[in-house]
Order: sequence, then structure tokens, then C-alpha cells
Amino acid sequence: MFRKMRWGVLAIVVAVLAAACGGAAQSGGSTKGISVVNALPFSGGLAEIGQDMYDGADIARQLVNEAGGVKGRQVTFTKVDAPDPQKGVTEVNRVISQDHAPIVFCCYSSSIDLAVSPVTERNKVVMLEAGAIAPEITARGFKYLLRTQSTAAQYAGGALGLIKDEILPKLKMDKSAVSIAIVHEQGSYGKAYAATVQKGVEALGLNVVANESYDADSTDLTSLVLSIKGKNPTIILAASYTNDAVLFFDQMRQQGLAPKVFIGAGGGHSNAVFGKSEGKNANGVFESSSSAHVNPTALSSDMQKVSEEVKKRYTALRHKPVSNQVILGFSGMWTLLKYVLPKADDPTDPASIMKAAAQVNEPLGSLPNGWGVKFDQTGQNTLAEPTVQQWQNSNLVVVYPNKVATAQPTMVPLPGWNQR
Amino acid sequence: MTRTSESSTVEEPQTTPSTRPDANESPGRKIWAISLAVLAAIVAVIPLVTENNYYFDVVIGILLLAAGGSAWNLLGGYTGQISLGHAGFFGLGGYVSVLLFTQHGVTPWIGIPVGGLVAGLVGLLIGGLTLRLRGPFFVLATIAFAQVLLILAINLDDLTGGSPGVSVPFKAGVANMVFDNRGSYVWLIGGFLVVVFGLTAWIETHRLGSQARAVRESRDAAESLGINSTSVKLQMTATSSALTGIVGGLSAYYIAFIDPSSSFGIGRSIDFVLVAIIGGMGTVWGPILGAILIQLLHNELSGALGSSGAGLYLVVYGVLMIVVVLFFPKGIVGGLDIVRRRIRTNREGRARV
Amino acid sequence: MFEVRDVTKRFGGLTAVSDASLMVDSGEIVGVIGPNGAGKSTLFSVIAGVLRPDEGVVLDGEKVLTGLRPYRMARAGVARTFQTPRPFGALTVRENMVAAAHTVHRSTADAHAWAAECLERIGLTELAEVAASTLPLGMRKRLEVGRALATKPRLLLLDEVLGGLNPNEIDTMVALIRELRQSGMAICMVEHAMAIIMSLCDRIYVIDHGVVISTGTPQEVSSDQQVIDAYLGGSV
Amino acid sequence: MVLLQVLVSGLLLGGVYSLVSVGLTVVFGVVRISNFAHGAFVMLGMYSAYWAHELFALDPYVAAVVIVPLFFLLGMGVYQLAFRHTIGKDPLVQIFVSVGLLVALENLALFLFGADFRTVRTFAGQTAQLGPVNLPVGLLIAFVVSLAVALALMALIQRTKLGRATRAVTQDRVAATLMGVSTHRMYSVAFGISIACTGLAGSLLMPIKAVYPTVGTQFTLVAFVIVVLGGMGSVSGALIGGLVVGLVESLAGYYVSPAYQQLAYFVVFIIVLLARPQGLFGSAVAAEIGEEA
Repeated sequence: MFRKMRWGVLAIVVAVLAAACGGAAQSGGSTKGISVVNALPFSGGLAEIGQDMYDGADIARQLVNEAGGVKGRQVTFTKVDAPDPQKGVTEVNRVISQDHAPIVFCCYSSSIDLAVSPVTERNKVVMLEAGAIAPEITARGFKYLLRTQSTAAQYAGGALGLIKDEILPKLKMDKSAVSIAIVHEQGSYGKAYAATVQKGVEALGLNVVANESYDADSTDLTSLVLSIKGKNPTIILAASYTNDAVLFFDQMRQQGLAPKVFIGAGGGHSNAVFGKSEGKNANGVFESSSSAHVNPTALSSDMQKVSEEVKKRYTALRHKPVSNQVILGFSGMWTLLKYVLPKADDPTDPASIMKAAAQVNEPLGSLPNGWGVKFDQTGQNTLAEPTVQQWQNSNLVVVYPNKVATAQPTMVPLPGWNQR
Repeated sequence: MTRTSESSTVEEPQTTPSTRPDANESPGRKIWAISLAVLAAIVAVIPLVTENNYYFDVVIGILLLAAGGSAWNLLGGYTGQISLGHAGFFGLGGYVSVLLFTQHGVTPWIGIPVGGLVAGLVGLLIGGLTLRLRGPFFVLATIAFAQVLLILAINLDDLTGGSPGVSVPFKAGVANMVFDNRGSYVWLIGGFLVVVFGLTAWIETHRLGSQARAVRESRDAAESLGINSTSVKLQMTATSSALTGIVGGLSAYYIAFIDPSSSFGIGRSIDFVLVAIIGGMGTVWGPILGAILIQLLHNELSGALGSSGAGLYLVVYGVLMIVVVLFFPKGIVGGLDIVRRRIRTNREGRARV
Repeated sequence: MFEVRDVTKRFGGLTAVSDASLMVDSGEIVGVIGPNGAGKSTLFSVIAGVLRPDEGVVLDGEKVLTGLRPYRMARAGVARTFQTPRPFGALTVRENMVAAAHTVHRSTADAHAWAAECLERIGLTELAEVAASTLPLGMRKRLEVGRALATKPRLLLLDEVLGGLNPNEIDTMVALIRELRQSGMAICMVEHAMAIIMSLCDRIYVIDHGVVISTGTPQEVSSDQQVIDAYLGGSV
Repeated sequence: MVLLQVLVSGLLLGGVYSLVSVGLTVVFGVVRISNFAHGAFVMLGMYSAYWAHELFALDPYVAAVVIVPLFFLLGMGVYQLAFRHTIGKDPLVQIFVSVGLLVALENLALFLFGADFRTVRTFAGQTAQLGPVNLPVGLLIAFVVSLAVALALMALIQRTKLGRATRAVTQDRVAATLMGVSTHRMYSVAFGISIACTGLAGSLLMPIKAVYPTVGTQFTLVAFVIVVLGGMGSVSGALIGGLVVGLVESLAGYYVSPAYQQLAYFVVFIIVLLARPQGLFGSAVAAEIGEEA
């Protein structure tokens, strides 16, 4: 019987293949609109973030299209899955040749970006990065690369400013007594952040007692917690994804590791699931990245309305509050569609787009997280200013810098576990 | 039965090798020579008939998979040692060749063979330690070795650049193995595949292949016939891992980037084994046919279903993998054999009627 | 002249073979008989290099073979068959023979020619392109002998090659063995079929509890009181 | 004092590992199927517990009462649908059926539930103090349950008819078939038990870990390592192997570097595999499978 089924199965396989080919053929390029490729990790370990970035970008597209499109042309998206560097390269290659899209919105992860951007550069296609922070990305002299996201250095600037301006005065400790432990996931994000932030705190004259990396997929981080506990740091700086942010924090509590200050760096510590999982214990934790919840007064009046609309639409779509990544995705796409493309003579011509990008100069407050847009010659957005948030009453509120803050930093030093 | 028993009771005339022209070998050789020429011709022609980069990418994807699958096939298919750790050799070859270039300026034309050599030597070392393990134990040992290399590649970041990976500088030029025209990669990687194909066909028809298959079928019987199974396995391991290392180097230069998780990760090993199984293990054409099918399937599925819900195309891919492996355990080549045999029996049946 | 001299093999506390000696000359068929568990297979395994004896030596003339691994034994001219045939199942009959022929012929052409010749000799040419796994038992045993033959042995160890065969197949196999003796090969066989052993063998060794209790021509052995008591008693 | 804590934490982590591995050793040891989708079933177990909590407000520990039998049936179903057809075929066929299953299940979860990290917090998140040692309640419960499950399985194998049949099949397939043990029925029960264990593991992990589609990959390789370390098919071996790996990981994480936690157990694994392929506690039977004479 099995033997007989074999041929039926073969027929099914062939049919699926044929159907797939037909489907692929249909998804060809668009004629009048402006086609943008979204190459993000939609499967694998970064899928949650990839989806967030996409949702944000798609809301930007909807808003622009509803307002008449870019120079009267509607924007269309193509979605491809880029869960790791090699697949990202293959997929972006495929879609560039098939769709002839002039712009690729990619990749969130620094590793994926570093692999994919040479492909777009070679094909003279604009690559827009709105998530990855590795400094190398804009350090290679690429001509078709734009990054709206901050670099690791800008990113770390938030934590460093917070320590200098708010924490050291509040701790009332002698500088030499303040010790710092850095823990970071071993991927490019964690490494880039840890390296930058270590230099920064040492420049502040503080003592780094530990700088440890770990696998973000770990099942257990107790030994890391114990070894940090042995060093008894005043401040812990962490760069984590979600699984490890929750795990490390849980195990800190279990083992009674109680630093006076805890500062995350976007990633897991800005994820709603962190607040939900840790409950009151999350209160007092800082995270330095960018924020969806900056003080509306820091935004232009137009952006205030847009920002509200983005939050409304996202919550209607996913039934949860916006995350930083949604806003990062939105900001990148909004910058492209609203600030760059209208200035381009031909919004489908990469050279023309890059020329337009060089002229963009939008002041701070032009994006929902309070950023402005001004690209330097490497394509890096110089107005991606860091924001520090803090978990207060189980919500993330912006506490630094002052001009975008909605609340004052509190709980420095952190109260003990279960007293927050 | 009776006929054969008669023939053996008859005194055998002593024939010497030279008087008996080999009935089987010469045509076999001719077939392989023709196959090789066909494959080389296809590879040579592709860049001449299209300039579409997407097609080049698909073709190069197939060529890399086919070369990796063929390299794996030497050890897994012919020798019966199922390694799920070939990503280790792939990554080693890639890293050695890329680091030689970025840190010491060594041209990839030397760096990639050196990478292959290093992978081959490491293969010998690992083989020497693990080849006596049987079945699932060998499989797990190979996975463990690749994992060890993965963890080291991530954490020895002074040497490897760590998890962010290393980019190959984009400076077009033959010496740097960086080409503006993708067609050149088709020739380069396709040329390598032709070499692997030829080598596989040569091994299959010669002493090493014959002995390797004997060892695969029964180690004890092979040893009792004077076959040094350890030596055969080691030779095949070294060849297989060295070729895989070269595939890793070519892949790194084609993508112009290398990173630990996509080089050393278990997914890479699985890809190579999968194309060999789907195509037909222990056959020369198998991994090539498997690579064509897998690459097209994957591309078309992700093209067609990629935007209709995260992960959906991979669900279909996974289910198809189960179905194909279950229903065609001998792969495409095995399937074709069945077809051929059926046609033959049908014809004979009709002739009898 | 192959010789086993004073071989002892122990497994833990159990002595499987004790101080056994055995000689096979070229052109001679030697039978090893004894009850189940007497130590025949252990002795064979020692000669074939699968087991290393605790004491004693295996000699080829003056040359010491003891302790060689099985493939080295085979290359030194000692070939063996397995009691349960172990064909290379997925390979064709011809490929089975070629794999063995490669031990003595490095060149592919020579190996193929020699394999074809051996195939003729065992009468399996007709079935050369058939997968070995599809052969019935009788053919498998013949293939087993043929493969051993392809390594051009000077000593052939046959482990119950007649067991499970029908009378027709037995005749064919016996003829083949006789023919091999004529070509000057030394043959040592373990067998249960007493009638055939008695007619086929030039000399016989009787083993019981790991000890060689008797040796000599079939007539001498079958009249040895000790053998009758220990082994032949009821069965002959 | 720290050493004591490191050891205790290692043992508790080992308990979680054992829980996952005991299920694997039942199929890997008896049916000899390398089920690389084992971790994906743990993931499904966690999602089941999560949805039971979200939709019916059930505590994951309570939900386990429903999940475990359901997963038993799921396991039998998966065996009948897929793995049954791999028996007697090339081991690679088995491996790749399970790899296909892994890819399909992980991405099915991604398709259905999205990639969000989801957590359930209950009393299990608290920490008990025992002198100087901190004992996270959720881990402690998982540890105790994994001991209980291992003991129950050992009793099952020692005392029941099914268990005797299992041992017969483990030791000699052909003989078992001759004795009239229906191998397919038994294999399907073994699969049921194995998958039921993943359901239980998922329920116990849900209060202490976040669930997301690829969470299972963390457990699959380590479970294989443990099953081999403990000796194929030995339930007590899987239990002790799990504890050993937990200890190794914890000690290496503390005394070497957290970055090399996994490296440590892979190295231990390779050493044990080479030096003693029958596993730390395996029998000679296992050795026969493990290494050629």
C-alpha cells in the first residue's frame, strides 16, 4: 500500500512545486507604485522583533499612502524572510532581481545587515537600516546605505549621560567606590554595546569589575549571576534580548544579587514581557535606547498627532502597546517616505534617493521617539539621540534626557527585592 | 539452480586478466566521462545565456549545495559514516580562507585550498577519534564537534571577530576572487563542482570506492577480506572534510561575508545531508539532483508563501521533507531506478505475452 | 604450512581454548569438529586475527602472524568465511567480488578481470548484476567463499559453509572445495555434517572444552575411544 | 558558601534537564529513533500550559493533569503517522523525519502564535531559603517531579508487563518479535510516554521560563548529550546524566566563564563518548550498539 501511495505523493509534491512557481511568478514587480523590500527576520529567534519592525514600517506606509502617497505614487511592500545572514543574502538577491525594487528595508540584526548590505551596495540599491547598532555598518564607505537607528556609541551615550548627570549625584558615593559590571549577550549587538559602554564608564573614572558575555539562548544564567554577585557591583549594565533579560533578572532575584542601579540597553529590557514577568520587581530598572513614549512636548505638533495615530493603529492591530522596535521600524520608514523620497527627483532611482537623503535636515522631534534626521556622509543619522526610560509602576516612562522626559528618575539606589 | 551447479563443477579454464577484456568497466567509464562533459557544459553555458542575477544566485546556491552534498556523500553515502557535523569543516574552510585574506592579505586562490587542507587535517583528527563509534553515537559526536567549533568561533573573537562575523572587502579583481559579474562565480563554483563530481565518479569506479562501500555494508566482512577499514574511512573522511572546507571558502567569498552561526550551525550540516538523501546517497548524481530540488523548492516556497504569514512556508517545507524522506528513502536516483525497473519489467511482460 | 601452536584464549574466568595446536599444509583439507561451545569458533577467530590469543602463536611457516588485525591476516594469505554469511548487501554480486579482488589487485582493470574469473569459478556469473541482499542462502554461502577466494588466500578458513544448504547445493560446494585443494590451497573447515567431513577431510582435529582431544585421519579419529566418549558417542 | 550555591543551582538545573531527557531516553533507548523534534514537543507543552493559563486561568501545574494524557495520545499519533514508517529503514530516514517535524512544528507555532515571548507567573516564581542556599520554588518543584517521574518510569519498566516487553525489545529485537511482542504497539506506547514527558516538562517550565517558537532547541541537543552520557535507554542514567550536565554547566559557568558553559558539557560529552561509549551508567548491551568490537 505504501508503494502505491508513493506515486500519489510524488504527484502532490509536483503540484505544490508548480503552484509555488505560479505564485512566485505572480508576485512580480509593480509598475506605477514605489516598491520597497522588507527583509527582516520573520522566522527564527529574532522573529518577534522582525515582526515589530515590520508592523511599524507598514503603519508608516499606510499613513503615507492614505495621504496620497509619495508624489502621488502609492508605496507597495514586498516581504522576505531574513532570519540569518546567509538566508538574508539569498532572499535579498532574489527579490532585488525579481522586483527591481530600489530600496531594501533591512535587517534589524547587525550580523544580517553586515552580510546583506554588500549585496545591496553591489546592486546599487538603497539599504535602509533602522534597527542594527554595530558601528561597522556605516564604517565601510558604502554609498547606498542609510541608517536611521543610532550607533552603539550613541546608544551607550544615554546610559553614560544618565550615570553622570543623575545617578552619581543621587548615589552620593565617592567615584572610586562605584563599581560597574557589564553583562551582554554574545551576539554583535551585545558585543558592540558592551565595548562602547566600557570605554565610556572608564572615561567617567569608574571602575569596571566585570564584563561577561553569555549565550542569549541559555537555559540558565545562575553561575553568571553568582560570579557577578561575588564582585558586588554598584551598577549593572546589561545588553540582552528577551529570553535572557527575563532569565538573568529572575535569577538575580533568586540569588539576591542587588545592585544599586540596573541599566538595560533596549532589547529585552524594553520589551513589555519583561515588565509583565518581573512585575513590581522591574520597577526602578533603567533601559537606555530610544522610546515610544517621549514627552509630546519634545515632538513637533505634526508628529504628536502622527505618534498618537501610530500607537492607536498598532494597538488595534496587535492588541498590545507599541514597543521600541515598532517605533524604530516606523521611524525608519517614515524618514524614507516622508523626508527623503519627496525630495528625490526620481523616487525609484537609488542615486537620486541618496542625493535627496543628503539634503534632509529634520530637527529633533520629527520622529515619534523624539529624533531628528540628518545623515552624515556615511549614511548615519546624527540626530538619533539616546533616550533613557525607567520602569515605574510597571510602565516604561522616559526619564532622561530632560527635554524628552515625562518623569524624574526615581529609586536610585534601588530598594531591595520585593520592596519596589 | 541446476545450471549454476553444473557450471561450477566444470573445470575452469585458467584465464589471465589480459585475455578477458573487462565487460563492465569500459562502458562505465564512458558514461562517467559523458556525464562529466555534460555537467561541465551546463556550467560553462549558464553565464552565457542569461545575465539575470537572480538566476545566477539560484544556480550558485544549487552549485554550493551540490558540492557540499557531494563532499558529504563521500563519507556518508559511500562509507556509511553519517556525519551531522560537516558544518564544522565548512566553517573552518571559510574562516581560514577569509582570515588569511583580511589579516594577512593572502589571496583566496591560495587561502581556499589552505582552508580545505586545514579542514581535511581536522577531519582526520576528528575521524581518528570518532570513527570507531557506531550509529547514533557517531552522529552525536560529529554534532558535538561542530558545536564546539561554533562556540569557539563565537568566543575567540580576537581571532575570528566573534559573532558579528567578518566581511570580505568588496574590491573587485580576479586576485581577490571578487567579481562584478556573477556569471564568473558560476564558472568558479561550477568548475569546483565538476571537479568534485569527477573525483566522486573516479572514487566510485576505483579501489577506494569499492572498498568504502564494502566497509559500509559490513565492516567485519570487509576486514576479513583484507580491507583496512580504518584507513578507508580516514581517507574518505579527509577527502570529504577537505572538499567541504573548500565549499566553505567559496561560499564565504561568494557571499563576501562569514559568521559563526550560519557557518558552523547545525542547519548547514542538515542541508548537506538533506540534498544527498533527497537525491540518492552513495550515488554520483544524487547530491546534484537533490540540490536542484531542494534549492528550487525552498526558493519557490519562500517566494510564494513568504508573505502570507510568518513561518508558513517553512511548515510546508518541513512537511514536504517528512513526506519525501518517508516515501523516497532512496532519493531521486533510487526513484528513477524503480521507474526504470518497472518499465523494463513491463516491457518484458509484454514481450512474454 | 600454517600452524597454530599452543594457543590459549580466556574470557574472564572461562578458558575457551586451552593449549590448542593445529597444522594445515597446502593442498590439504583439515576439519575441526567438536560439540557446540567446544571452542571451534574461538580458535577460528584467533587464526583470523579477530581475537588475540592469551598464549601461543599463529605461524605461516616461520613467520609469526599472531596478533595481526583481521585485514592484515587476510593480506598475509588467511581468508575466512562467516558462519552467517555477511554479503555486502546493497552491492551487486560482482561488486562484492571486486571489493575483495582489490586486496590483491590495485588496478581497477585487473581487479575486475580477477573478480570475473572468480565469479566463473563459483558459478555466479549469471547473477553478477544482482544485489547480494536478494540472494538465497545457498548462493550467499557460495558468494562468501568466492569473495574469500578473490583475495588469493593460501589458507582458507571455512566456518560451516555447508550448514543450511540443500543436497544439491552441498554437492556444488563440496566440489568447489575439492577443486580449491587441488589448486594447492590449505583449507581448514569447521563443520557439523559428519558424513561429509569424514569423506572430504584429509585430517581432523576434535576439540572438546577448548582442548584438542584427538587428531588424525578420519578413520583414526572416528575410532578413538576418547572421541567416541566425548563427542561421537551417540551421533555416529 | 558560593560553591554550595553553585552546586545546588547546578543540580536544580540538572533536574530540568533530566525531566526533558527521561522522555527522550524512552524513544532513543528503546525504539532507537533519534527524535530531533523532542525539544519542539517541549515547546508545544509550554504553549499548551500557556494557553491553558490564558484561556481557562489554569495554573500550569494543574493544566499538566490534562496536558500529559493529551500529549500521550499526541505521541502515539505522531508515531503512527510518521515514525512507524521509518522502522527498519536507514537511520537517516528517521533523523530526517524528525528534523522535518522540528521545522514544521517550530514554524507552525510561529504561524499560529507569532514570535512573541510569553510568560506565566505564579507562586513558582518565588524563592525559598534553606540556610545560605537559595532555592527557586519552580526549579525545586521541577527537580522533585523529575525524580518522581524517573522513579515511576523505572518502576513501570521493572514491574509491569509493558516494561518487561520493553526490556525484551531493547535487548533483542528479533527475539522479542518471536516472543510475540507487538513491536509497533510497544513503540507507539513508548512514543506516547516520551511525548507525555515533554508535555509535563513544558507545564513545569512554563512558570519559570518564557515560551517562544524556538525555545525547544535549547533542550534538544542537551537531552541527547544526557541520554548518551547516562547510557542509552537507562532511565536512571538519564536522571543522573541530567544532574551531571547541570553541575558541569554550573561549575564551568562560575569558575571558567559563562560564555563557555555549553562548551564544557560538549567536551565532557565527547570525552565520555570516546572513553566509555556505553555511557557513565550504561550496560554492556548499550556498549554493543555504541562501539564496534
